[in-house]
Amino acid sequence: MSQALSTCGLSSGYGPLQILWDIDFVAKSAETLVLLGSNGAGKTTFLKTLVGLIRPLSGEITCLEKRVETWSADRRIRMGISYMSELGVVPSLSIAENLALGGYFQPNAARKTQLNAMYDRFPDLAARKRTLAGSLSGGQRKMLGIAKALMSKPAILLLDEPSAGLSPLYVTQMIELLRGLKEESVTMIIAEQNTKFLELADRVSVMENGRLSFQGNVEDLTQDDTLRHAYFGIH
Amino acid sequence: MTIRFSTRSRRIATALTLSASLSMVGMSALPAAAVKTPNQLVIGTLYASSGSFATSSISSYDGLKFWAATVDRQGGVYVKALHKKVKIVIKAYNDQSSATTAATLYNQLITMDKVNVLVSDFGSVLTSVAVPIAQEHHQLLFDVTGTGASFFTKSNPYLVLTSLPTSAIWPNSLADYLVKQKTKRVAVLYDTNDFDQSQYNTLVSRLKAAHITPVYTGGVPTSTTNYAIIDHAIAASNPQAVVEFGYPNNDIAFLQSLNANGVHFPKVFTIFPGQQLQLMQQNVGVSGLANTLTYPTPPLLQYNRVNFGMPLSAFEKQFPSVEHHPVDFLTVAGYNAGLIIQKTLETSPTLTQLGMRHAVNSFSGTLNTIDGQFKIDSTGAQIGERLPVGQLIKRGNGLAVKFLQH
Amino acid sequence: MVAYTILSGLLFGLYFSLMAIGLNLIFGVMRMVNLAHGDFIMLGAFAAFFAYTLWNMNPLVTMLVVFFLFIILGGALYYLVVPRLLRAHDPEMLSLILFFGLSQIIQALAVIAFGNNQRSIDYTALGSGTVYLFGQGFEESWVVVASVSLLAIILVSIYLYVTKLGVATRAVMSHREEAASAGISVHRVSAYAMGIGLALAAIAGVFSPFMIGSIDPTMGTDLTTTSFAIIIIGSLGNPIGTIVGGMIYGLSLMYMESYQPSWSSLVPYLLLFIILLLKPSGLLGRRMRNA
Amino acid sequence: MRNKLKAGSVLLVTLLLFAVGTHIYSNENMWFQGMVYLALAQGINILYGFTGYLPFGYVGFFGTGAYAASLYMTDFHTQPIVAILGGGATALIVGLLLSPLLRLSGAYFSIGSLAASQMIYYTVSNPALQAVTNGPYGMNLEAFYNPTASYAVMLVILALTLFTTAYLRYSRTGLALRATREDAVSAAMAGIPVVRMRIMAWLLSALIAGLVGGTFAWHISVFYPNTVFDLNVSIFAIVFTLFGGGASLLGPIIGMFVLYGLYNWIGISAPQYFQLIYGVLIVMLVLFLPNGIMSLFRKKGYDVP
Repeated sequence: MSQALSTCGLSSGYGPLQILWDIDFVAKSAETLVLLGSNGAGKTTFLKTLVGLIRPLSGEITCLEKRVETWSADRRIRMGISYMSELGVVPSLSIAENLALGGYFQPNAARKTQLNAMYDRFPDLAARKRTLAGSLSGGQRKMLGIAKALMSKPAILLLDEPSAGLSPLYVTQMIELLRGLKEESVTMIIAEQNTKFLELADRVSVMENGRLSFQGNVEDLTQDDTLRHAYFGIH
Repeated sequence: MTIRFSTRSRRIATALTLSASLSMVGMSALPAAAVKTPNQLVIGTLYASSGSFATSSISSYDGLKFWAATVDRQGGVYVKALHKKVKIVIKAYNDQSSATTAATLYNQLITMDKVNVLVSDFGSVLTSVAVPIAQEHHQLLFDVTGTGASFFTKSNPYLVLTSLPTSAIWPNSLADYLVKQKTKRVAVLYDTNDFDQSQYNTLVSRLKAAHITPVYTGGVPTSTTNYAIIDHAIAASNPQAVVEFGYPNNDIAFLQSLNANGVHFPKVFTIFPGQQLQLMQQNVGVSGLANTLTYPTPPLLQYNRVNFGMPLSAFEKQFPSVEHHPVDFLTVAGYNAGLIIQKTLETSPTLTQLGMRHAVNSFSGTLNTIDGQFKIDSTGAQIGERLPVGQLIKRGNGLAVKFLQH
Repeated sequence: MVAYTILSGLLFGLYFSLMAIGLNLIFGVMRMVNLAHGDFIMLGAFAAFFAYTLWNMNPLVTMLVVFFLFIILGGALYYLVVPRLLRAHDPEMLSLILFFGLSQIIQALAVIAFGNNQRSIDYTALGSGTVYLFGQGFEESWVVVASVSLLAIILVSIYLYVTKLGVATRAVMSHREEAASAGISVHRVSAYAMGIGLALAAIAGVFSPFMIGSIDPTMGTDLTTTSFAIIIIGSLGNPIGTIVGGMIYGLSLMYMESYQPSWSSLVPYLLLFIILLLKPSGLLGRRMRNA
Repeated sequence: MRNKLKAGSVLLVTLLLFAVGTHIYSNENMWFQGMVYLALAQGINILYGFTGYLPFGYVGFFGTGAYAASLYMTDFHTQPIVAILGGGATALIVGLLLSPLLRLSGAYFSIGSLAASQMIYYTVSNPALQAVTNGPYGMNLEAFYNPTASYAVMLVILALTLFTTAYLRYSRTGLALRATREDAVSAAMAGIPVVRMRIMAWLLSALIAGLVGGTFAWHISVFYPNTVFDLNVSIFAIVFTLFGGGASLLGPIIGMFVLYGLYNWIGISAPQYFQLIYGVLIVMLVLFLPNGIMSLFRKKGYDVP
């Protein structure tokens, strides 16, 4: 399996404030990788650095066999990365406009096809095209966020806490939805605190205090005492 | 008691004193503290190159400069106190139409430059701050056009108004004219500033004395630039004559809006076509000004019995080539201020400020310049000039004035 | 008189909306407080003046030229100062000061270049007739300007609500970060917004000699505050709210000028103050108050 | 202790300079206005430097103080010093009435305070109120004119203002204020009464402007509404503070001396370029030194008073 996305010695942060130290990370093509970490561990900063919203302080990012750390976000998105932030949508735009924004770099015809595909996939959204994203419920908003992220037909999808603020029922739905995507062989990097998502994972990485403390299989993780203690509460 | 400073605080203190004295020295270095040799006399004044008074201020400043250039070409002014001719040097600062800045600069002229003669900037606002400062420093202030009535008090001998009567007496002729014409329905619009309001008060009280009650009166802010709505409000009162007291910008905007919105009044009076015809013509156009009533002043008004300085015809010929500025009333006023100063220096046996003030008293009433008779009352206010009423008449491509009431 | 007041209030309301809409666009997109807004209006006014006096150019033509010139100028200005400003601790506050400095520079250069004199354009340049609306006669130029203003506002709405770039612009207004996450180049969108914002100010300037009166290099300061009053009455950051602000401002100003002229200068500030205190986000806006 | 000594020496040197200044350079008015701007800049400093609220309409308090003090003198024949205290008190009351403005944030507050000052201006200068304020026709205090006494009073007010800033710079109150500026929520969590502190800073700065305005009116003695409500007064004070750097005692002092010095220097020698140079200076400052000159020293580790 080839590498979809990898970093080497990546350090990043906001201005003078360094958040990430020396990250070596690999996500292979078509694999689903869950990035576990508590609040403030640096997951969001890591995803933002990958997609190009934050310039790294040092280190390399390789994406689909190209060195991209100096590229702007839109160039990376055009080439096939897509990112769903924790908020996921632009609140004061309608559903239709949010989706249009997701497919911003697609040619008009392709965007239309993709839009219809999304409405087919999410009939709830199709029924309320003109509704403002800000007035949707948390679960619907996440659906829209994923639909928006898929509008650019990404090869790699970065998801920042898809379960945040969702009720357990919606979390299950979300996992099912992502499982569907997994079957379509989209490479996914899911940053999460909720260990339920591990059932999707081909591999798992753990981030603590701005460093990767673990990378490997789910089984290895559950055998690691300290990590098991931290994430599963099992003694 | 001794205070011991730490090294650092001492350093800071030194830096502070240094920067302070540097900035202040910077100020003093520049004006070079008016070199006063017996061979020249320094006249200090202010002008405004920007802001709301700039247009008028530059005109009157150019008039004063023209006077200085003229006398200097003839070897200077004869100063009686020195028994010889002395060249005139003008020391001028830019107050940018700010009264606060002007206060500092008047102070600079008096205390640092120690000018021999102090001349104020144009208009009441920029003159107002000079009056107390001049009085405090016992410096005679030659006020060119600051006609605010409150400046002139018996207790202050350090003030002389060189042109224009105080604004409160300007509308006398206008009131006479309206009464004589039996104009029963008069509308009066004025801007709420000293200059215009005092005229409004005079006009209305004179009209009322003749049993004419204005059918419309209104005060608008001096910053008003759009008179369309007000025109309609005035039109609703159906007046025979409309009087608008404003500053030049107000008169321009008022006349423009009359032309533009098709409201027509039988008679319209505004102040500034008579003082700054060129400016008005540029902005309102000849046809827009035709038939307007105004107070004609030089150069529209020619005084014949000139016994001091240039008559109008010579001034009109020479001024534009020296100052590259068209002749308007304020250039005449600036020139006239120079003439009054010249006469003062020629008359006064001493160069003390009060001595000069006495000299002014001595020739008050005898001097006839391009700007008419120079006569002041005991407070220093001008009473010699009286503004007539005239009407602008289209003649060829330009405008001429027809005198209606003296 | 009442009908005349209301109708002229509406005509001026449209013009005032045009005057302020650019300021709101810029604030909405990049949270920059453009205190030099009025000075760009002044530049537009002088462009109209010189184009008319030198080449007898119709102000409507000048408007088109000025529009494109200022889009370029605005874009350039954006890249020159804004990205740097955005990196600072408190960009919104600093922008207020920066644009104040810019306003001083523009005024100073304008005084040096154009002189201090008040100028005005022959009022017939936009039509000399009288137009009758509901039995009331209005200057033709007012009606022309109001119509052009309306057209310009409609075009701005189409831009914002129909075009792709417009959707991106609104995304940036609504949520910068989220727009960037979708790969929108925030800088590019903002540079356009700055360009269009200044261009709208400048075309409002082209018409100012017909609506506001004579022009001079320092006229901008008052126009900036007036524009602020209008967009805050409408709602800051919502360009379409500007229309509501413009109308309310136009009507109240004309009402005061007709019936209480000496208090008319107080109108914009009073409206601004009341709205700020009662509903800081403007009549149409949401959330803007400090905790 | 060293802090107090440093602040004390800065205070002393500044006041001494103004006390003897007229003997060095006899344009007394220049020194007087230097004091006016310095006191106003410190007033802005108290509000902006310590709380982050930038009052564009600060001149409203200055004008209020000027008018109130003048009216006490002319209408009630009060002693000038009492009238000036009255002017300060009136500005304080106006500040209290306007305190709801503090609910606004950032630019909204600045513009709101600007609107408030313009409202006061257009009300005071309205011809309809001629009987009360003499409308647009200004005030005349010639009967009270006394440049020497007003200079001395101004010096005292300046001393009090500088002392207050120095106190805020080193006291716990000042620290609390600065904390609210950096992060109001955390400050509130730490038990600081955020709203009350802000209102206190606001009122203090209003009081200072009112006292300064009253003294200015007495000193200049003849003025029109647009002289004491001139927006440039706010602008100058703000720029002086920003240039030096807020939340310090020395910042506005340096700002005033350098910039007001420059103002007079350019104003006298090359006035046509004055506005241009000032504008360029402001733009450069914001872009390259947004925290003022003092931040340069702070970066190097000096503790600037």
